[in-house]
Amino acid sequence: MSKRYILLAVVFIGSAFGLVVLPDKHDTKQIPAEKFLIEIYNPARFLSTHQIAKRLIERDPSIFLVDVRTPSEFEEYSIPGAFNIPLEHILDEEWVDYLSQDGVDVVLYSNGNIYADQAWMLIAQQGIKNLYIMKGGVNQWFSTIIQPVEPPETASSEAFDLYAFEKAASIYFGGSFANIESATTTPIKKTVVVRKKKKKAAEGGC
Amino acid sequence: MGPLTYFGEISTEWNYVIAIFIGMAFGYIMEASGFSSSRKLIGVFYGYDFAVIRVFITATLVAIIGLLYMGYFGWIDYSVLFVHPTFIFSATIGGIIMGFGFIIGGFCPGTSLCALAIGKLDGWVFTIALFIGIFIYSLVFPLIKPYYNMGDMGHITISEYLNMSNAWFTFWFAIIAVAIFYVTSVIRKKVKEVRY
Amino acid sequence: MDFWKENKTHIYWNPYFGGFMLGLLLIATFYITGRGLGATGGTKSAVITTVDKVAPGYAKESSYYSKYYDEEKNPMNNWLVFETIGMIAGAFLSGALSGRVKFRVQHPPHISSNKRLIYASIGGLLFGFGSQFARGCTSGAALSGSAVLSLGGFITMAGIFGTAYIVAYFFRKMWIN
Amino acid sequence: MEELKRTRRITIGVIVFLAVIIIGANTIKKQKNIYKYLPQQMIEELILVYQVTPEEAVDLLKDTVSTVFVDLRSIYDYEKGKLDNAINIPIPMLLDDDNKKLFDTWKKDSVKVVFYGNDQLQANAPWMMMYQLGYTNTVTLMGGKEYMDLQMAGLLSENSTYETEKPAVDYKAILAKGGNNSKTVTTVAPKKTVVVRKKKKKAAEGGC
Repeated sequence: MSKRYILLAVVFIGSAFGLVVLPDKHDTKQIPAEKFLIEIYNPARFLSTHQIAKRLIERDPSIFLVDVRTPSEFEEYSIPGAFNIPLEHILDEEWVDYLSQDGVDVVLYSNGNIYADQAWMLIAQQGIKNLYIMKGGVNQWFSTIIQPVEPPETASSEAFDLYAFEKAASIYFGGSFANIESATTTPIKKTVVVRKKKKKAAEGGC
Repeated sequence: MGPLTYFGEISTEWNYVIAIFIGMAFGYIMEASGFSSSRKLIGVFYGYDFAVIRVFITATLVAIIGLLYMGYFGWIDYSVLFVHPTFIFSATIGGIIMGFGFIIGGFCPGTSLCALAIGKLDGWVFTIALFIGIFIYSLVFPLIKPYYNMGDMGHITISEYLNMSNAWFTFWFAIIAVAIFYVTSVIRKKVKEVRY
Repeated sequence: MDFWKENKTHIYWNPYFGGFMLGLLLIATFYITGRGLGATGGTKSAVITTVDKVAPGYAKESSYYSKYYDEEKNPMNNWLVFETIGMIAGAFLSGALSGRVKFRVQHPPHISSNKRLIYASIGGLLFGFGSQFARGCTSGAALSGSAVLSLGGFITMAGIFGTAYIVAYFFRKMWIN
Repeated sequence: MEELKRTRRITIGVIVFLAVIIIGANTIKKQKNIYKYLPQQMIEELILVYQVTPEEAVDLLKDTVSTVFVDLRSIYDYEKGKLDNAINIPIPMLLDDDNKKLFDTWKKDSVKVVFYGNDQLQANAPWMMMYQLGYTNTVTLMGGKEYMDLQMAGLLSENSTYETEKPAVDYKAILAKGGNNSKTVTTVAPKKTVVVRKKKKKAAEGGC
């Protein structure tokens, strides 16, 4: 038998065995921790309630709000146009397409900051871009947009400009400045989630 | 990172050019290995020429090992590679029908095209019959459709099915392959040589 | 050197080398396209096109064709057609370089060429049918499938070779004395 | 029917194949920080206790042996005012070699590490990352430094809360009450949620 056949056999078995002894490799899709730390530190991952309110009023189609609270909380109150994905289901396969959309800013919010931030962490470390947190959450939303507080008279003119915007926004979103009827009849759009069946790969092609 | 077309690094037009080149390489390798000769191909079943099984298993082994290494090195996204779907029933029955076709016809579709290319008339006939076979299949398809979709197991890999890691499966496969190579060389020496 | 030239027509690559090259080609194909090689796919496209030409509208109605007819623009079908064309060209190139191109019927000495052609046509029919049923032939299902460890690929491979080995004895008259 | 008996090609092929594998092995970058918890596992970990309340923190601050407070704010903020015995590690420096050594020793000695920032939010993401990297002895401080200051100074008002995830107000009541002085009638049209499904680049379909 040729020596070369033996070499071939040895190489096959050796390289196959090499695969066995290779150390486990970690998921490369995750952003390396050193790089991710910089993203965490970047305040650009937060959007203020004012920015969001403005874009909602302008009917900006490139914003997609995701409510990570429980469905019951979502039923009770949600920001118009929001879509409910509870935190514990945020990684479910069916939402992948919702959370990573081309050219759409996905904004996560909860009552406060923490749950939204945790949801952000879980998704963003997989390399998904255009993902934001609504800073302050629904609580902040209420205290700025729905029930804005008038700034003290000593406040700067910017503060008053902001207040003017808040008042207008409050009317739009049916807050304390809105008419009673309109507020009570405000239809808050609840997005009905149709669970899409996972598309099966097309039949083989021969 | 591959696969290149999946990540859109190759345009459709180039894809076709590449298709031609890949096809050419495929045809060249098969022809040069002697796959255009039905007598050589069929020798594997009568023990006088084991070229088919050697080429086939070597190619499979090289591809498995190579792809796993490439996946490990991050040159290719192993998870998006197309895994042929498994339909137990149709795969088995289809395999059996093809086994009969192989032993009677002396070719398989790829090799018949090689034979056709170098002017072997049996290759031509086989290929034309192949066309007719596909056509007949389309006629009876409504009748056998339920069987066609029987035993759907999805895009499952054999290592998942056997519940072992890809690496271990490859290792055992490599050992089995080398054993087959050795056994075939022993048989080859014992069987009366056939000239063709 | 003369000896070399004279006998070149019957000299093939070492099978291990051939297998090695085929393996590398498979890797390259997977690297570029994410899927394996194929031989029947292009043939099927040709069948569909022919059927459509001969009997327009039939392909649309037939429950089998309609599946592919809608996807007639599906690049994959085209891809396989191009690949098949390349295969024929490549095989011709190799044959031409070693002087193997010749119109003839290769058959065992004790079998007439007509018989061989009949057998070839039966085999082709079976293969055409079987490859459609199994969703792939030796190259598409067995070779490319097993390259990514597909269970179906291994089953098809075992099916083809196992059956052929089991029934080889009954068909021995066709191939050996 | 003859096969090429010269087998040198095989040797060359095999050597090239091996060379590629070896080169490939060398191209692998060694990951310095490896996530011990992938997102899917982390989501389950979140149910566990990962935060301490300011009341608990007061007790923990006294225990300097088995608890360490890590101030994640900038050096400037830290200099201005810190919790007793807190160590300053600004967020961008968390993964520096020296600091990682610190975390490693704390983990080995099972010292409880309490991350805090100005508020809980500031500490949350860094905490989550450190937890995922395997430092499971870490927690965050609810309310953060701001709440602690108020608590220590006894300036907590009725509205102060560290549980930011609780609804601050009864939304329904507010909305039902509606406006009080508005004259304009507006109708809020529901924004249509259209989910643009990103086209999944599907791996090419197999033929044969």
